Amino acid sequence: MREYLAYFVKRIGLSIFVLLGLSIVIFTISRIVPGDPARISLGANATEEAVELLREEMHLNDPLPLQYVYWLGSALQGDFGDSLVTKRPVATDIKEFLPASLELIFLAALIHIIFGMILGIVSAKNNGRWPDTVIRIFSYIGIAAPPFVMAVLLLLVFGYWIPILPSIGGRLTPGIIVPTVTGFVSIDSILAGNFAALRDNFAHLILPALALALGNMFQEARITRSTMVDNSEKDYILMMRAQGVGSRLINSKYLFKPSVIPTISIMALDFSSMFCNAFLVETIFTYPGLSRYAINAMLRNDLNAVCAVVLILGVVFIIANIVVDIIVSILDPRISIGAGGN
Amino acid sequence: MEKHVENQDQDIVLDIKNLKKYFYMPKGVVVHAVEGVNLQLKRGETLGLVGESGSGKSTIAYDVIGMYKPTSGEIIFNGEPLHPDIHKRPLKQKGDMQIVFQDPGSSMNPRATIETNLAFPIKRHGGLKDRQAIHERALELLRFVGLPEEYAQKYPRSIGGGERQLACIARALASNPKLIILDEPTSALDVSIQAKVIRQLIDLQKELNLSYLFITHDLSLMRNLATKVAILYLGRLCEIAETAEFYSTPMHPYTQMLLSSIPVVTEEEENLRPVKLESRGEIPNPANMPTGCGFHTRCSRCMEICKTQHPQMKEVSPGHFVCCHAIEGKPVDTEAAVL
Amino acid sequence: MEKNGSFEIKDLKISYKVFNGELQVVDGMNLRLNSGERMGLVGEAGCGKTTTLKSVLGILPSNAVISSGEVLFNGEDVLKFDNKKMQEFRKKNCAMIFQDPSSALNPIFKVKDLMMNGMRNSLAKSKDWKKVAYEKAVSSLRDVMLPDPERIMENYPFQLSGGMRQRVCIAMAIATDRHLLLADEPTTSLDVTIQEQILKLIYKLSIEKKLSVILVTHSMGVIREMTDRVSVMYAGTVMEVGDTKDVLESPQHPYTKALIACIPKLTGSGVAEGIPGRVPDYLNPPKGCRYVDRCPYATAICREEKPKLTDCGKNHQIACHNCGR
Amino acid sequence: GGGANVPNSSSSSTGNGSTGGGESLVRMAISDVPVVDPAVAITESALILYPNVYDSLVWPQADGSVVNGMAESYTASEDGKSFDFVLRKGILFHDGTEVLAEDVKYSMDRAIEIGQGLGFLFANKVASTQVVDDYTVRFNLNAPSGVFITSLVRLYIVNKDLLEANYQDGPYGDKGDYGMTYLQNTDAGCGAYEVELYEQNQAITVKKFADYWDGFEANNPERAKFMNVDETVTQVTMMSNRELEISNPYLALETYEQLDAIEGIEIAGFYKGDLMALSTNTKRAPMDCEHLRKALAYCIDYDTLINTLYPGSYRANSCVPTTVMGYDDKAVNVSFDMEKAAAELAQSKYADTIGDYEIEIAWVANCPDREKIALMLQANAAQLGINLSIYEVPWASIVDTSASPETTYHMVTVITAPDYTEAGCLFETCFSDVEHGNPNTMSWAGSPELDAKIADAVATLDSDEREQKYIDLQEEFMDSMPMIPLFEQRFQYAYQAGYLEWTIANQPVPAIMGANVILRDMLIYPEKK
Amino acid sequence: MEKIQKRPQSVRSLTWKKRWYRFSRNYMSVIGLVIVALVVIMAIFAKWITPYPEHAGAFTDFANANTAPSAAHIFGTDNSGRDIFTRVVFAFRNALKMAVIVLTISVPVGSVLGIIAGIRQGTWIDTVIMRFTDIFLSVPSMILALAIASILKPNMTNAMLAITVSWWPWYCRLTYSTARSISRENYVRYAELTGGSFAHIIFKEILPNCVSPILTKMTLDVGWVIMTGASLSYVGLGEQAPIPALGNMISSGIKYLPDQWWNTIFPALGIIVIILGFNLLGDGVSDLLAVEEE
Ligand SMILES: Nc1ncnc2c1ncn2[C@@H]1O[C@H](COP(=O)(O)OP(=O)(O)OP(=O)(O)O)[C@@H](O)[C@H]1O
Ligand SMILES: Nc1ncnc2c1ncn2[C@@H]1O[C@H](COP(=O)(O)OP(=O)(O)OP(=O)(O)O)[C@@H](O)[C@H]1O
Ligand SMILES: [Mg+2]
Ligand SMILES: [Mg+2]
Repeated sequence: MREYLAYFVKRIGLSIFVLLGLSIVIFTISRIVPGDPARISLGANATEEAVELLREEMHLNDPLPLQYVYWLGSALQGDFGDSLVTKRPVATDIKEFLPASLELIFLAALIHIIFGMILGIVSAKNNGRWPDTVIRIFSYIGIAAPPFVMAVLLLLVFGYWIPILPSIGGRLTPGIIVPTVTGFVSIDSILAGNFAALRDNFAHLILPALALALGNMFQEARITRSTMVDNSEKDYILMMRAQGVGSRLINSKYLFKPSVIPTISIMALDFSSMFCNAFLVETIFTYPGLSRYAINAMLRNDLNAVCAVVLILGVVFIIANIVVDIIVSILDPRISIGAGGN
Repeated sequence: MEKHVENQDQDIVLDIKNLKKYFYMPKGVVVHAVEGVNLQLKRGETLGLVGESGSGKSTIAYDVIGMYKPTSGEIIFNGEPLHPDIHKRPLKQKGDMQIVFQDPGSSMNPRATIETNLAFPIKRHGGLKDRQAIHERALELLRFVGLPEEYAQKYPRSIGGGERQLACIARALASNPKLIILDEPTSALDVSIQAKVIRQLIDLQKELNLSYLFITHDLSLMRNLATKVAILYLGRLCEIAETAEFYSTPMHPYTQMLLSSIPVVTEEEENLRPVKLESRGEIPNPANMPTGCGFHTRCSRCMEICKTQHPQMKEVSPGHFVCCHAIEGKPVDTEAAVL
Repeated sequence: MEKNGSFEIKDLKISYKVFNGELQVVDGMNLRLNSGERMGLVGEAGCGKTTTLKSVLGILPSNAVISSGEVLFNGEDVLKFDNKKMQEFRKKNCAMIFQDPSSALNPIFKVKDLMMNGMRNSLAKSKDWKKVAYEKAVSSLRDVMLPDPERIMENYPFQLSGGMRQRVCIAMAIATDRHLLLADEPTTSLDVTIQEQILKLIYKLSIEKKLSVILVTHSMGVIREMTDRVSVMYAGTVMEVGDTKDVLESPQHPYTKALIACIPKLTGSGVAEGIPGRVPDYLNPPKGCRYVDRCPYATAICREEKPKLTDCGKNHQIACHNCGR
Repeated sequence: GGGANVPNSSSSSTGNGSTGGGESLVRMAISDVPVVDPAVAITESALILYPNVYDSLVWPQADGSVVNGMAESYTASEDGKSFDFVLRKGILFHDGTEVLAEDVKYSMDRAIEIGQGLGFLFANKVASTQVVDDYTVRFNLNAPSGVFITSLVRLYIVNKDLLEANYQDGPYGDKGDYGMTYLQNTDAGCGAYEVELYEQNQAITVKKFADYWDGFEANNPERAKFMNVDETVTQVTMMSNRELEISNPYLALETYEQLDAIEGIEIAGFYKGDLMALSTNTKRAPMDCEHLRKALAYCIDYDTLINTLYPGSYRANSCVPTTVMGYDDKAVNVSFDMEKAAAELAQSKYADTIGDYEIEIAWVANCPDREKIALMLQANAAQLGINLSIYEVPWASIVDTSASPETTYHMVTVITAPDYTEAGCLFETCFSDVEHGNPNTMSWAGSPELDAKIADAVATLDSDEREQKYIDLQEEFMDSMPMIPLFEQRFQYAYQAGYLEWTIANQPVPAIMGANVILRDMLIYPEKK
Repeated sequence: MEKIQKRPQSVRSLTWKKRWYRFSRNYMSVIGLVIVALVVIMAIFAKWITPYPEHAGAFTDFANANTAPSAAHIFGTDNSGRDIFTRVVFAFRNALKMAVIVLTISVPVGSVLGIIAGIRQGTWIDTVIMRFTDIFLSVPSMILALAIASILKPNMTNAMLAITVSWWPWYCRLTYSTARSISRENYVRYAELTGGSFAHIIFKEILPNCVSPILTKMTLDVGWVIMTGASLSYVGLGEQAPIPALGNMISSGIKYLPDQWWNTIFPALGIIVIILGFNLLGDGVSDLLAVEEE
């Protein structure tokens, strides 16, 4: 336990350093571009006085390093300034949109992990036979189709041709209202005992989640398959078999566990790639998540929001990485978490 | 004494003086890999360094060659002290001293042909620039170690382990070295191939007047190869003697234990082995050294003093040194010893 | 099942399918072993020792093909066993010690888990099998002279030294009683002192429990100390087989002779030349005797025809056309 | 903060609104969800929302005039510098308090002081606002203005007491944030609808305000939901699933055809004074050459534009929409003629060097048809050796770049719409000499002389005289082509005609933004769904 | 001179023959190679093999807009009457151009930095390089690319710049770990002990051993760069009209779904095919470059 604590402290220390670096990079980029953030923020018709007022407030008349210090200072207090797009504090926006994105991405991750693993196992067990071939062909295509293309195709199929899913856009069908507690509609609707809402929420999530998950899912199936095939001829499996251990026990435990470690250790990367892809997928499905918010912010030069979102995503990924590392270290005793970077 | 040393200087290629090497691990653990070792190697001779796994054999070799910086102690090579930092050693010194590693798999660049692998020391130390000359020198070296010339264009992985080891020896010869450190060069090979490699080494030594620091754990092999044998246990020397003396009258309990454990093929050999000593336990962890004599935990002749005090090196007969409380002899000053 | 524990390999041929053809690795392997006997199997690296042993337990890699031959245990052909019988055979009759201890233990499970589940099937189905298994595991760890077995049970393989890992493997193989032990170079990675301890242990078991052992090794010395009989294998065939003493003292086959000459002796009699050449290319092995390219006595017939194992003394056979010359 | 989006009053409405079935709800796609503060936001979607949740003293009419709204009557002083308005009695804010002259004054002061949003319409004009009595308010202007009354259609009255009770920290001294935080997600108006649920960036739902002073018709929708739905695909899907009643007006022509083909969906077209034009940056080389601008104007195939790309729209020959008072049909006189274009180019000072320049033309993202205009111009201009590069730019970035002549794109496809229905409004917003640009001033054609003339025209009280001055002005400065007017656009909305009656569909509407999406003009028959 | 020139040549070609044999045994890699070869050839000769090369530039023909696939326009025409097949082929060309430029900049930069840090592991050089890399790796590359591209002016050059900035750290990390493990190999130690210079160790000992993972990743990355580029251009941050790019073709085509499906489907298939090709080839490349085993 103490090792874990020490590891946390070390990792968090490093992460803070990395985040500081990231904040400098992103802040600098955002402030050296031409354009007056105050004017951008207030829009075309605002009077000059109003703009000047805001400029003072944003410290735009100070030198850049000082601006950074001010910005960082308030960012640390959770104040990233106001968003141009929504006219609200960016922090409020993030608090609202991040759960939506996370909800979507968690569902996508669930699909990707579970079905990826199942497909991989099925494929490995049928190594060389037709289910394997079918899964592999699908994998090749699935991996090659970018999620936004996948999104368009899913929309075409389930939006027009076989319109079985209720609607696109939003997290719930208009009219269904669930009191906000956690910000995760699914959890909130469970808390409220409103299972109709849960179902509805799921119906809204499933297509974008699929669009996000499919590529990664096939990727995972491929990795799981190949590690399982490789590992099944390792001495340690042969040894088990030679001892007369039942093949079900071997497959489900001694072969499975070492084979999923590679998959799990790239999970943080998968998670981050899903966040990336969510940028377009949320836009296509008009899903009100952080990624869509971010892309709007980016397209509209909403610099406060861009900086904040990039930083927040940085934090999210650092957490994701730490979590994945811990899971891997629990699964794989060879990786001693105390040893840190070495 | 002083004079004596100077006289010998011409002849002594390598002189290791009170060498210590500690590894500082996380959480304050200190591994005493080498703990005050004195060794001397004369020109044209082979010093056999024997010990169990983890006893510090490779560490001594790496200290000499410059891969590790010794914690303390001095290494004199050809009469000049070696700088602990490899980057500060003169190029000539690097060429005069070569190493052959245990693992034939990783000692040559797998992406380059044998010739390309040989080309580097040829260029660097042979001073050759012309491609034709380098090519010819590479072929010459291969012939030298008894490999066919076609091997120059092969990749290391496509030839056998023994041949690869011979190629490594050829590479080591490229800089016309005085000393070759051989870190278990044959322990990964079959006996038949080992025989080939060892034969080649012996022939080369005669031809080129090379000195070998030969590391191994195979005492039978050592018998046929070394001029002098040193036994290492937990980073300390237990016994050093000329080969014949060493095998005819092994003194240290550990040496006896090792010799008695060797499986042998013929009856003659069996008769040469000391009386069967029950081998017990295994080598302790150098990070957690036992007090006193390192061997007392396994020694059948362990006395009280062994548990508290490390014995001093003693000369039992000329050139035969033993480090054991149970053995009588002339104590030797470890700081200035000539072993 | 009749329990005389006899074991025989007859004319076994195994090849590996690789991208550019078939490696005909084991080529007409023959081996006979009586109950309680210790048989040595020596040979250079890559001559098919491991392949032979793996075929007995049915754990060959997927690209291996057994093209002909029989493996008879108690008169039954193991190669024809169905899954269930094979499982039974593995559980009850045959154990194997793998060559490389660092890869034979699943790296992410504790020794405890590996040992107990390894035994699980061979133990009678009882409710407290866990307890029984644990106890058995601890005692067999103690048997292989590992200090503090309870602690080792809680360790992961990577936390043990090579020697300890090898002994864990051995402990797993001997934890439950079986009739046949296939020991594939059980001591190569060990120091001489430890090697001695382990070999003694196997010897003791073989005597006490009437365990038949096939001991694969490179080392003639080990053969001499451990075994009753020895088979000298070269490139997938047995070249010479006989009582250990006989073979070592008066080897008949040119290969055995050369091999023994290569062994450095404690007497200091110098180092031999080594056997010229290499193990043949298994893709296109020589048609006749596989040793032909390295044999100083090779004649025309050696190239043409495979020699058969023929008697050349009491309990002593060699496969050579020049037998007796 | 506005994290939780459950208004206190929603408990009564959630019960009956949980199924989509027979609800009296109008859902409309808009490009983003505005804040509900008329002194802050000025996006198109905001301008759709405001007339529904707020009310104004006067209401715009399709013919360009205004009629009394909240005002019972008004009088102007002789010099045209002071206006007295008498409020109707008994008008209630959504919180049930009565609208008084105080509130009108407060609304005007607030708009000016905040200076964002619609405040600019009044900022330099209104000198002071006086409360004469509870129901009478007086506006004093800096200069006489003939257009002031018309501009009051954009003064949305907010609830003074309510906002004062909700001040938070902010830069406006003792007024704190002036209630801006409060108005982010709720309203303080007295319009026919009140904000019920505000879902950040996603949707805003309004519901009928039962006590609205002007009352409702029987089938006016109970609720309306303005949803942030951009993507065409999504809109089409939702329309065909009857999850959306009204589309946004920026779909591609093909999409309207496709929607029209769906049973029950029809297209409503409006001319609301939206003039599609190419602004030309007259301060940036090489567009600073008048001949080049004219050459480009000759490169445009107007017939194709009107007939093929924007059917239903008509040709505009001026910088003023045809439906606005003061439009001059002869201000611009060009047609598609590559020869004339070549001739103009030959006169340009850049005639020889034009190939070295890259002329940027930006079109507003999410309006796919506008790309075609750019493509057409690009293809034709290429024949003259003029290199046009096309950028798809989000509106916000256009706003951003339009701050200075250096950063403004050479050409931008813009729609200019008046904030009130007179040419003078456009002159003021597009050509008055400002330091800081905005999307209306991307031509950078303003000058002090022009300013003076505009001011003079606008101050003219007599409307006929004013109109003549507008016409003269147009002819004078459109001669140098500071913008290339293309056509007046027919705005098209697909709507669920099967169960939604949009009473003003395809009828003339006031030529200001948002005037066509008035919920009280809609009748919904949920049972027909 | 001549003599030695020739001999290594023949050995090399033999090795390559063997490798090619290994590669061609995997028919998936061969399919990948065929796809990639076709795409590259189409891209290079786009001007000659497309029926309407002028449609890839400033061109409109509104009378022919949105016609379904036919003999004259096998993929149909888009909203401005341009031949979609032509535009897809030119989009391939632009996508490949982008991938090549991005990779030729980011691969050497990232690889060399990674190798230097890997060799000097544990020193301040390692710390500086790898922490700097960590900063870039702390945010997913596409988000970084989007953020940078959105701040800059939207065009191809800036999109490439943005992708490059977010791409090199991956190569840095790749070669770092390879270099770290290789620098413990005996042959590198030998070179060091025998007086090999820093440059010798980087370029002669370590780099050749990183080439295989780098090339494999590069081949795969061509696909991913193209995808990232397409994503950027989908949101309007890449190539600008009228220049065809796969992303902007899809994003403008999506507005015409489902009736004018050809506007979207063909560019979408284009992306899938091109990424598929490079993925398949990438698998083969690692086979092709695997070290010779006995
Ligand atoms: N770089 C290192 N860091 C930490 N400890 C080390 C290092 N190198 C060696 N040691 C430790 O020093 C001791 C001696 O190691 P060394 O490699 O010299 O033994 P050896 O006699 O060569 O053994 P072997 O026969 O297994 O090669 C061992 O306990 C080893 O764990
Ligand atoms: N799965 C496989 N595919 C292809 N060839 C194989 C495979 N396994 C082993 N071989 C080859 O078969 C030959 C015999 O291998 P085997 O492991 O049986 O030899 P061995 O006698 O046990 O050697 P060692 O002493 O090195 O353990 C070797 O040449 C080896 O390369
Ligand atoms: Mg060593
Ligand atoms: Mg083997």
